[in-house]
Amino acid sequence: MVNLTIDGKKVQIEEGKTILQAAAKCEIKIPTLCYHPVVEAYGACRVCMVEVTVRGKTDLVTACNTKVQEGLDVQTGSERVLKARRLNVEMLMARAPAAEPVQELAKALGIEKTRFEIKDPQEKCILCGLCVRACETIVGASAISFIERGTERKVMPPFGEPSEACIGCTACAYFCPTGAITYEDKYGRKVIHTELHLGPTTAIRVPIRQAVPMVPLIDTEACIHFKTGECKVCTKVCDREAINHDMQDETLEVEVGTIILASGFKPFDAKRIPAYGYGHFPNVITALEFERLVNASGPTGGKIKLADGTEPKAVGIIHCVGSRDENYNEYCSRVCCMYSLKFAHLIKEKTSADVYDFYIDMRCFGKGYEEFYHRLLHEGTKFIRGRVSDITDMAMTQREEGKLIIRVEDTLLGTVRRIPVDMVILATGLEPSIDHNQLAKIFNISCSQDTFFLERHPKLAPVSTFSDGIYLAGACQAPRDIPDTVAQAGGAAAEALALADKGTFALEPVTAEIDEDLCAGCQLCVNLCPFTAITYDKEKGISVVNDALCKGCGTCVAACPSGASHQKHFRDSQIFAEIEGIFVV
Amino acid sequence: MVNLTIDGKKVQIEEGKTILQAAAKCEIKIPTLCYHPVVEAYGACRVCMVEVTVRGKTDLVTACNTKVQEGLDVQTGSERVLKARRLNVEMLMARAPAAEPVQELAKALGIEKTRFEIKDPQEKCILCGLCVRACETIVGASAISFIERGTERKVMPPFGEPSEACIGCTACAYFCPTGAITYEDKYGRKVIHTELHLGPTTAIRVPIRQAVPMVPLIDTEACIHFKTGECKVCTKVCDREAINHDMQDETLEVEVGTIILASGFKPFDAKRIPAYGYGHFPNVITALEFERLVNASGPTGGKIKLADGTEPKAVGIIHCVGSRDENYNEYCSRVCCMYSLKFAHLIKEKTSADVYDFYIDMRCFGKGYEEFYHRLLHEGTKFIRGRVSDITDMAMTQREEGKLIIRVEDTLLGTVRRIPVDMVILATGLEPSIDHNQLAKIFNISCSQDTFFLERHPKLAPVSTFSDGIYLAGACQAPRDIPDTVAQAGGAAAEALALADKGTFALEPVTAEIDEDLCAGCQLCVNLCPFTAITYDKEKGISVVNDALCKGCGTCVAACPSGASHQKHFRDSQIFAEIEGIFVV
Amino acid sequence: MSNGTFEPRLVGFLCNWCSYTGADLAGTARMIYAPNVRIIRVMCSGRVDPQFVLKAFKEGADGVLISGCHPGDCHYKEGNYKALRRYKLLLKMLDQFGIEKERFRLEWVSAAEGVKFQHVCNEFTEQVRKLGPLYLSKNGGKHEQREA
Amino acid sequence: MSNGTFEPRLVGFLCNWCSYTGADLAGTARMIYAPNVRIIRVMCSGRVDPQFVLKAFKEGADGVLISGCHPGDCHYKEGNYKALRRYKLLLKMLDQFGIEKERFRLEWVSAAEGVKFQHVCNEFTEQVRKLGPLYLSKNGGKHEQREA
Repeated sequence: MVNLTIDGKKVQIEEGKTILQAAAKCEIKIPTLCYHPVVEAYGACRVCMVEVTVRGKTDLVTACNTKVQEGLDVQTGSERVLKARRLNVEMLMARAPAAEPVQELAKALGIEKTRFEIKDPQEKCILCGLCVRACETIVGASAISFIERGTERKVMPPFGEPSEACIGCTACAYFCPTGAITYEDKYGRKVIHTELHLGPTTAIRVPIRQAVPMVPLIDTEACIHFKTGECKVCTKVCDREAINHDMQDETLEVEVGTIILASGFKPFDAKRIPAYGYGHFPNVITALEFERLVNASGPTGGKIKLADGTEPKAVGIIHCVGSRDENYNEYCSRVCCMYSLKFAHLIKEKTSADVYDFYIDMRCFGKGYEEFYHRLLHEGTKFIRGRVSDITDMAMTQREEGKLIIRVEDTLLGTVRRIPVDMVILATGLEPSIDHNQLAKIFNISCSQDTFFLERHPKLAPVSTFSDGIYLAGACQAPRDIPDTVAQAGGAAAEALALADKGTFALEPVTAEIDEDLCAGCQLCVNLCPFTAITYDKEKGISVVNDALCKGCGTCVAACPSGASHQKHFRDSQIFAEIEGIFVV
Repeated sequence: MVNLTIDGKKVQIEEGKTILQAAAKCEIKIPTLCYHPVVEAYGACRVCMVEVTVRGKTDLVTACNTKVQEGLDVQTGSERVLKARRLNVEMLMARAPAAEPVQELAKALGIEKTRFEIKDPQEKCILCGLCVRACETIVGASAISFIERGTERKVMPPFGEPSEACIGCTACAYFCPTGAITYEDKYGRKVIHTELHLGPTTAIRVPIRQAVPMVPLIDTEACIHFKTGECKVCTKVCDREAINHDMQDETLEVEVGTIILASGFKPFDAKRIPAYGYGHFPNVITALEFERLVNASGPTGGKIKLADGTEPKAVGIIHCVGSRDENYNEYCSRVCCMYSLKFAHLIKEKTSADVYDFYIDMRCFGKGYEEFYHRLLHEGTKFIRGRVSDITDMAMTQREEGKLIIRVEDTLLGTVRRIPVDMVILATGLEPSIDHNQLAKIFNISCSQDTFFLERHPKLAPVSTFSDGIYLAGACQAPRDIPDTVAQAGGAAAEALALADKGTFALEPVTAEIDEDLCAGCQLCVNLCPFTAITYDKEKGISVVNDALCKGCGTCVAACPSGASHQKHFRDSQIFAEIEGIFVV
Repeated sequence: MSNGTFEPRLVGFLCNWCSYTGADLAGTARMIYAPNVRIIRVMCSGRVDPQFVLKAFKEGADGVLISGCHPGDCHYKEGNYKALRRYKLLLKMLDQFGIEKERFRLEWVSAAEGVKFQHVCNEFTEQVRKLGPLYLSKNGGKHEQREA
Repeated sequence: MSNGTFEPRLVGFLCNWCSYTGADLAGTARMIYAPNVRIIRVMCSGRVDPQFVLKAFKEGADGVLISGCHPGDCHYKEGNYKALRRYKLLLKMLDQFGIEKERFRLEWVSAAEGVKFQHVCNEFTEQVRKLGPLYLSKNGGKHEQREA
């Protein structure tokens, strides 16, 4: 530990720390511009200048990158310090007169105007190089650097002349102390929805609020470290040292007696319906994006905002997006009507917007659902029965100017209408989860025509599958809402419990058997069996069936050239008798 | 045992039996009219006349009520027998020329016409009195009897001049051998739906096809025995002697750890909507009645018939009867849309009738439901969106003559329509079961606003109640269809299993306790406690709380005049602190 | 006191099984009602000691609400009847303190009656608002400061 | 033979997991299809011994259908591939017996494909109806009686 004095205060700090860190420890504020705790300090802006005295020698140093020494005496506000700082700030003011942090600093130091020549009154860059160092040492991309020298010296920003090395991480803009670096979409708009992403906002995050276990994960697709090998800023700020970028996915083998599949759903991809303009119009958003927008812990703190940050004056909610539509999914997604009504209610509660709800049939079938619909009818949501044909921004009247126009055949009025709104929410339907078909193959279960998993019997065995011991819970079997899912999943649990409780499991008694006297030992069956249930007994010179492995397909039976292989309950003689039976009239 | 000879055949039969029974035993047919095995024989019609010889003496007797004797020799077809029988039949022909069984008997005996005078060619009654005896001895009502004498003699039928003693059991018509007694509704129509009842048809019956155990029960409301104390015909025909009219309801006490309530629903009473004419128009039937009608094992063998027995040419199905209607039930009954679609499909399949389906919203939310609706659209069912205002038989055009006219505002056409049909099926909604409120009281559970049982939490605990250990399954919690009920009931089973598996049950730790030092022994609390959890300890002179019995209401605490009684976690001091906390701004 | 109107401070003693659940329902159903009633949960309305009511008035309440299960529906068989009896006695007592009977209310609200709870809160708030703040003669210090 | 039209007699060997369930679905969904196909259930289409097919033709079938899971979907991994190989061999063999290849058909019908099963049955029935009754040269006794 090192002992030093700052403005008369005694402070003790570990060796290797800087004067700036020591000052922070005893709550003395030293102004900085180009300092950021995760980037190596460089002393470029020189506003952190302090006067140090050690062993009788006094000097002016930059606090951000000068290490502490035993017995050091630091003055942060001496006349000499202030004079030097004023000079530096005046030079920065000339260089970057539009930089707000410089203006604030000047004001604090009592500087009204700079005595140096101002080249560009719009300039914000103070040439501190923090962005360059961040891009090089943090991001590892080295996409920006200083070019030219002296007064022509400047930073080459990544979007000005796009560099191939730039990964678009926007770290430069994040680190820039004066806001000199900005990023915009290709139309030059600052798009709030895109900016906020209305989804995961950082590469390291807790996946969902209800995550179990409640720990963050690293999104390797988004993480800078996995792109460039650098960054790891997260490890620098985590004082528990809990972050490990070297962890790998593991494959665990777990032996179980029963399996409940609860692989859920994925929302319908609204981009598949080009007429609704999702992805093109920033104010056409999906239900899940609206959920994120309206969430009190979401990016807008629950405020309902348009892409430009203002509050919508009219919102349209379109039901059955991707559902009840032969072009996409014929089935009803069951949950969209009710969540749409919830949205309508939330919009009415949080804004003064007009809400238009476009539906085909209002499917409020559950407990309290109809009552909720009834309440919405009284709240003033405008319900329009009809399927929306398209959404356009081509105004035909002044009232439509700057709006999204929803075109719909109002089946109750019997006329085509154009409804101008500011925001459109697409009530996207439910589809089986992404790896649904692969799961079906792995677990040897069937899918129904709607591509969801097929239950054994819709009424008698709604949570069982044709593979004994494998049960279905939730939306992987069919779309359903939370109350129905919780109840039905309980049913799957009950089935699994009952089987686990029994402990044993009866195999179908349709296994194959080989007649020792007839078997010629050709071993054709051994190669045919997909379950390696047949082995060749060298001593006896015949094939032998392992009853526990045989699943009873009967392929070996059909192939046996000497008729030695039989399938119990599906013997040749039995099937012959069936065939004969058919033709007894 | 008695030995006798009939037409030369030797036969042995128990003493006390009749000649008719002995003849039946050796498969010799003796004609009868007024004989019925369960009614005491009277020999009124005298067509069962036979010639008997015993101990050398020969005589003509009625076989139905003459007992067998040892050594009896019976001739059933001797010339003397035939002659007597012919005479009797000729007299019956004169009395009741319209009676078909008499005509058949005459034909068999070679009689072409009667030589006696025919008084009334329409008469069917042969004055055998079987109805009178049945009404007296079987039914026990004695509502009919012979009046007048000689040729004026007649039976007073129950519906001709209604008797107060008549219980309307129609046994007289059942026993009448010639069909002389008929019964009609008050409009003089023979109403098939009423006749078949489209429901339970006899007082002793297996309640439902899927009954467990699969045994019949006696409907004491309908059983003649429970009205008059007589009948018991069922016991006479049951050779297993399995019927016991004296059985009483028993109250069994069963100790259980968990309870699942599955008290189901009752269908909405369609009579509550007079505008639909249920109960007035015989061809306006409820969904459950249609289910019975269309059931292959039902009264019509699955044929869809009107009250007059003909096939309907047009059928209307009205959704939301008693549902989604502030006058009756505000909630949606969830199942009616789909069963209505099933009905439409069955009618299309079984008849060539036009089917009109009147709906508000088509709620096909479940797996495969939308697809089924889609199929129906292609099958040609005519879907009309609108709530039916009323059903009338007042024709305004010739096309409406003799039809039921459904009046509805077609909301898609925007016009009021009159649709003439032959049959109307009311898709009645679901209401909690009959003793629902009583059950709620017994199990101390709450009902939600729709009067169904209230679950603990709609999403987190959809099958639990506020009373631990009591779970809900099926339609007692909310209307739901079979797949959803089976799945959800599984959830209830899982909860019950989990609790049973744990074996123990944690009581809320909010019991009362009495401070020995403060208790004055006034025993006020002893009388207040609704659970007899407080007893008076005479030795110590204080009240004592039994922790296992105390349910923690705190009534005793609030009442204790000396402040000796406390409730854990709800102590006075704690509540005072809460009150104070409220006013700390 | 917003916009110059007097906002009464009300205390509600709610039984756990009916009224508290009913209030919860009003909340989960996002029904908007006067926020003036501050809720204290008790297991049964029968637990509400007359002292609680007096304490609430003493601490600054302008009104007190007791809410329990409907007669016959008490989770503890008859606690709500006890509450009713105490309520009637208390009304007389409050009169002697000079507290208007409109400031003290007993209501039956079942678990299903979110709407009723909403109405009771709004109505009671309005009723007490009309009466104005409660100034207790002997311990009015706190109250004097609350003039509009 | 109703209305004078020839009603072919068809035998269908259906695998338990896909096609039999698909046929069941067609039934429970009340789809109406030609009742000519009489179904024999086997656990896997791989179980269908060529003898079964020959036996069916010998006994009087006018056509034979084998139906199994779609390739890759076999409950027993690859039984349907075995069925496919045998089907191709059998086609050649039937040709030698003078049996038209249109009388023998292999189809993949999954558990979800009630509609496909309906179509297959209707189509196959129509196809064989056009061909007319099958007269086997050596054992044609039964067949001669079946002329329309």
